[in-house]
Amino acid sequence: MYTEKVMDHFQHPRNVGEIENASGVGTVGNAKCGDIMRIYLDIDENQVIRDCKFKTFGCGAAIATSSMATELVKGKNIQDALEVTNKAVMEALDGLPPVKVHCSLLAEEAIHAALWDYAEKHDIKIEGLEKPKNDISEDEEDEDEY
Amino acid sequence: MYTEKVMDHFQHPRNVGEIENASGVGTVGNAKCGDIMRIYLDIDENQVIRDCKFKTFGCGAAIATSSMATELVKGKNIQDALEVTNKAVMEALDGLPPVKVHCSLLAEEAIHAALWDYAEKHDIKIEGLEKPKNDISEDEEDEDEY
Amino acid sequence: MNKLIYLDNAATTKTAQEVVDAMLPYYTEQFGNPSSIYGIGAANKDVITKNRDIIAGSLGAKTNEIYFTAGGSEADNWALKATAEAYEKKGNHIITSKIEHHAILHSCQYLESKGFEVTYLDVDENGVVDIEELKASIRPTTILISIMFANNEIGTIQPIKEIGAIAHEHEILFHTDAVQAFAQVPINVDEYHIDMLSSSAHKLNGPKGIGFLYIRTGVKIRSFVHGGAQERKRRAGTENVPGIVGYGTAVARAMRTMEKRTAKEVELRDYLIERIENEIPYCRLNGHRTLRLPNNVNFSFQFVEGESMLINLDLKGICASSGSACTSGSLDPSHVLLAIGLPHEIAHGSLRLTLSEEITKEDLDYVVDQLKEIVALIRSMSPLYEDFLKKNK
Amino acid sequence: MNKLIYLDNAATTKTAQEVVDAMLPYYTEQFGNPSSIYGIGAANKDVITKNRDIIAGSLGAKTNEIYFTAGGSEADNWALKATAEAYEKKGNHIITSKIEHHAILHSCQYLESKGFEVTYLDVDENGVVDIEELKASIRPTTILISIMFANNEIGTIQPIKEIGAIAHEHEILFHTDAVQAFAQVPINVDEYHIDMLSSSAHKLNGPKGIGFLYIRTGVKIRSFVHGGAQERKRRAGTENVPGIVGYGTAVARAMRTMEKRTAKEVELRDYLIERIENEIPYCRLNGHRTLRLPNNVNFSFQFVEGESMLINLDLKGICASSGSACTSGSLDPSHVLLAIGLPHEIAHGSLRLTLSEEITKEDLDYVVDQLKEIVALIRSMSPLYEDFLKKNK
Ligand SMILES: Cc1ncc(COP(=O)(O)O)c(C=O)c1O
Ligand SMILES: Cc1ncc(COP(=O)(O)O)c(C=O)c1O
Repeated sequence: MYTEKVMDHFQHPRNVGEIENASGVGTVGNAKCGDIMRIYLDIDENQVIRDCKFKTFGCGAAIATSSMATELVKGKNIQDALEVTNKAVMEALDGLPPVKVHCSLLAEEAIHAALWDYAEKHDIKIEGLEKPKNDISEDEEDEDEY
Repeated sequence: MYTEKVMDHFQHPRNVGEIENASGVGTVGNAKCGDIMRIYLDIDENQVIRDCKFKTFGCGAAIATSSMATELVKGKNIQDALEVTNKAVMEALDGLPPVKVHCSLLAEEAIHAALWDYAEKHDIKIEGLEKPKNDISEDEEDEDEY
Repeated sequence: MNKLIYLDNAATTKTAQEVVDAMLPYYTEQFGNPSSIYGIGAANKDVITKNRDIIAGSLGAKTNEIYFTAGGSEADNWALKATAEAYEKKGNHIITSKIEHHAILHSCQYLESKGFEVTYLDVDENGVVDIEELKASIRPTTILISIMFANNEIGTIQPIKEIGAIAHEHEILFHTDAVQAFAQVPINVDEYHIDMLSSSAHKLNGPKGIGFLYIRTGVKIRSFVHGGAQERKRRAGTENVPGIVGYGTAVARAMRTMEKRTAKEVELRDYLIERIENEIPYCRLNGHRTLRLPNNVNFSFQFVEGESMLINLDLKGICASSGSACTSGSLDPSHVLLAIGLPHEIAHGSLRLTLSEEITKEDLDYVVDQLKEIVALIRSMSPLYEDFLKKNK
Repeated sequence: MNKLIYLDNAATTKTAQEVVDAMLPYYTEQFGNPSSIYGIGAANKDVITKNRDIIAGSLGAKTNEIYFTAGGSEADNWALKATAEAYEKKGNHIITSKIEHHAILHSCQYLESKGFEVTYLDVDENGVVDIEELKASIRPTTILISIMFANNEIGTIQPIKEIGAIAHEHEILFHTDAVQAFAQVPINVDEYHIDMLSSSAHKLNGPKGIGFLYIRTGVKIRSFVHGGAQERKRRAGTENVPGIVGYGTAVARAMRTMEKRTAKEVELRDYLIERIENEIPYCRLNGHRTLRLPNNVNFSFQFVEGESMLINLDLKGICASSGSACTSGSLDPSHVLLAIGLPHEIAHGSLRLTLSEEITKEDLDYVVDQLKEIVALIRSMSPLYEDFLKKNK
């Protein structure tokens, strides 16, 4: 059901771990729905993401999207990192099954949450960043069962 | 679905045909239900059935029961012939499928009808013989479908 | 008798070897549940889609408009009962015909017991539904028209395109029981304005126990079998993977061979009809002479009862049926033959011979020769024939 | 990875070679319609009876009390919906449990939408229905009690004998979904006062797409699929002869091997449970420790999500499931695990391993070794585990 790229990032997740004294940390999702993502950012004085780590409780897609999202934002400045949308993550993974699209939304949201945390801690405002919801609702496509 | 005996009487029916100037003829059943039996009796002066023939429009069981019934009554006196019940015919055929039991009733009835005809023509009364219905209702066992 | 001439392909068909071969791996090797996550399970999801796709393609439908069922009967029940339920706010009237299969008729009777109203259209002496009568029976409350594509007993093909157009024009759902017609005649659900269509695999050299209901996107039909999320949550139950593979394989095969196969069958069919009409007196061809399934021949023989004809044919190695196999538990003559106006006693003497690609002209010659003798033999024992001869002396 | 360790026998089983061999002749040789009159058709009627007989015998039932369906889901739907309809004059109340299969639960929801009232009994932390609660929920209008024999996820076996006795005493019909229990534990319909029982062949090394509903003589349940006169006019559709033969063969086989097979499975099951409990921290056995299907093991692992565990196991050649295969389309954790009181996040981390006669101790040793590593790996990536460790430092 998963693409090769997803399986690669699931089996060999990039950037797993924690960053001590991270510039920003964001945790989104909830255990009730079975997905929690936490992203750590290490941002240098030029607002460039020097390092990025994640911890994720969730399905294969949740782990793969976390891994890919960290890869995509690493090395970017915070403004460019904001452009890493869930669509970008999905495309980089060659797609996700419809029921798993919410995982990519979660990954986008986790980065935003970490950036928000960074902004709050450093008392700056990041253009275009809104306060993240910490609960991502799951827009499951549902058929008309009886 | 049929026993060997039934198949034997179906493939090699005994006593098929007509008897010219028969002592008694009986026709029962109706084409609507798909079964008509006609029995010809040749009865001698001692009230013994000298010969017996049949013609039947009907299923395998109808033909086999006609054949067997004629065999059973041939040579009997009319009183004994009355004792040839549908059960006797069925037993002699080693049984019939439940949906075909009505054929054996038809055979019994056909003999009774021929005897009745004989009695009427000769203006005698046969002990225990009632005027036959000429339509045998079919008591199909029916499940509660709808 | 060693040779067997199987002429009851409308009752069921031999499963093609190619079909069985395709099914086998799914019993003992790739046997996993398609809802599973691991390889031998999840791979079956794609296998199902591939076969669904083959079937959809053969009808001009979309892949996800094909829903697998346990057979034609379930598909018919589903189409009628679940549509009735889903659209009962719109109306309670259904139109069908008098010559439908019992899966339709008995479902209609069930719906009548629930307060629905059903119009059973008459057919003419050839078994064709009257389009004008259909139009006249449409009411504001009509929610469904269900007319079979081709009849299982007499082979008559209905004017489905016109019926579809009428239904479409009146915005009434149109279901067709195509159990006999699918893969015998070309069908396109869009061209014919078909909203739902039933089929059963064992009628086209596929396995028994699997069928499908085509449901056009947008039709708000409910589930009939509730439970797991299979078939896009519309039909619960662990998927019959070998059955689905067999079905897809059978459809691909039937579509591939359709043109050649049916052309040959039509030729043989007409040859058989001609010989019987020429050589056996007091017979009547049932069903339409040309608007007819390529493989269907149905005759009534006066003064002859069907079952004894069938047993005699069986003794000669010929498999045939009298009316529909499904109704042979009953003593009544077929409702289809009565609907085309046959008297009871003639309806009782009907014989259905349904060909397959394996049948040859030589087979049919043998059948006609045997049939002539058998009909003569049965007539010689028939009191009806005796009366007829005496009257006409 | 070449070796495959299949531990998802509750989802479906491999069809036994013996079963496939028994089915094969009925596809291409004795393929006739059982309703036909000629040899290759009519003989199948006896074949069906023979297999019906085998199944009836295994339950202490009469031959004609077994009605074939397309599977467990159809049997469940039939039992509930048709009983509700047939007995609605008597009452409109049904009692079931919160841990039934969706085929039961969704049928109940459907019936609720039609005006029936349904009581869903709670279960205790081991998944056992409370007999006192059952008694207390009986009303004068209660027409049916439907409680599954054994649960498909956690393997808990219900006190069916007591439930049957209570139903019997109150003259309420008793249906049990025995899809998981049949041929795993001895069942006698008279001893247990069972009026209806559902089963599905593919759970016991039979083919997919065939099941049965046992209906005690006298129960006035209507048809669910209307049409032809098959199954004593109670379930229409050309009989799935190969499926029925496969089913009968599978049941004969399962009954023959039951005692030895389940004794071995219980031993292996308990070995597996013990090793997991001893070697993997923060886990919980789901389901009753002894009132449990011989082949079922179900654990929740804290801080672990089920799907990633399954994929990792699959990568090691181990087929397992997390909750029920049928519900894996959903993101919600299993209703069964919630009903036994697990919090959502723990329910998400559940793993079901269901054994078969082919599984060896060596297989399970391999599984535990892999599982230990996988759980450790997933935990090392889990923010929940991180928080837990920090809190407990
Ligand atoms: C307890 C239970 N009931 C019913 C079913 C449905 O059976 P089937 O999928 O064969 O229709 C299953 C299995 O899926 C089950 O485990
Ligand atoms: C026209 C028609 N509809 C429905 C059916 C029912 O199909 P099945 O017996 O496969 O359920 C049949 C055949 O029996 C049929 O000929």
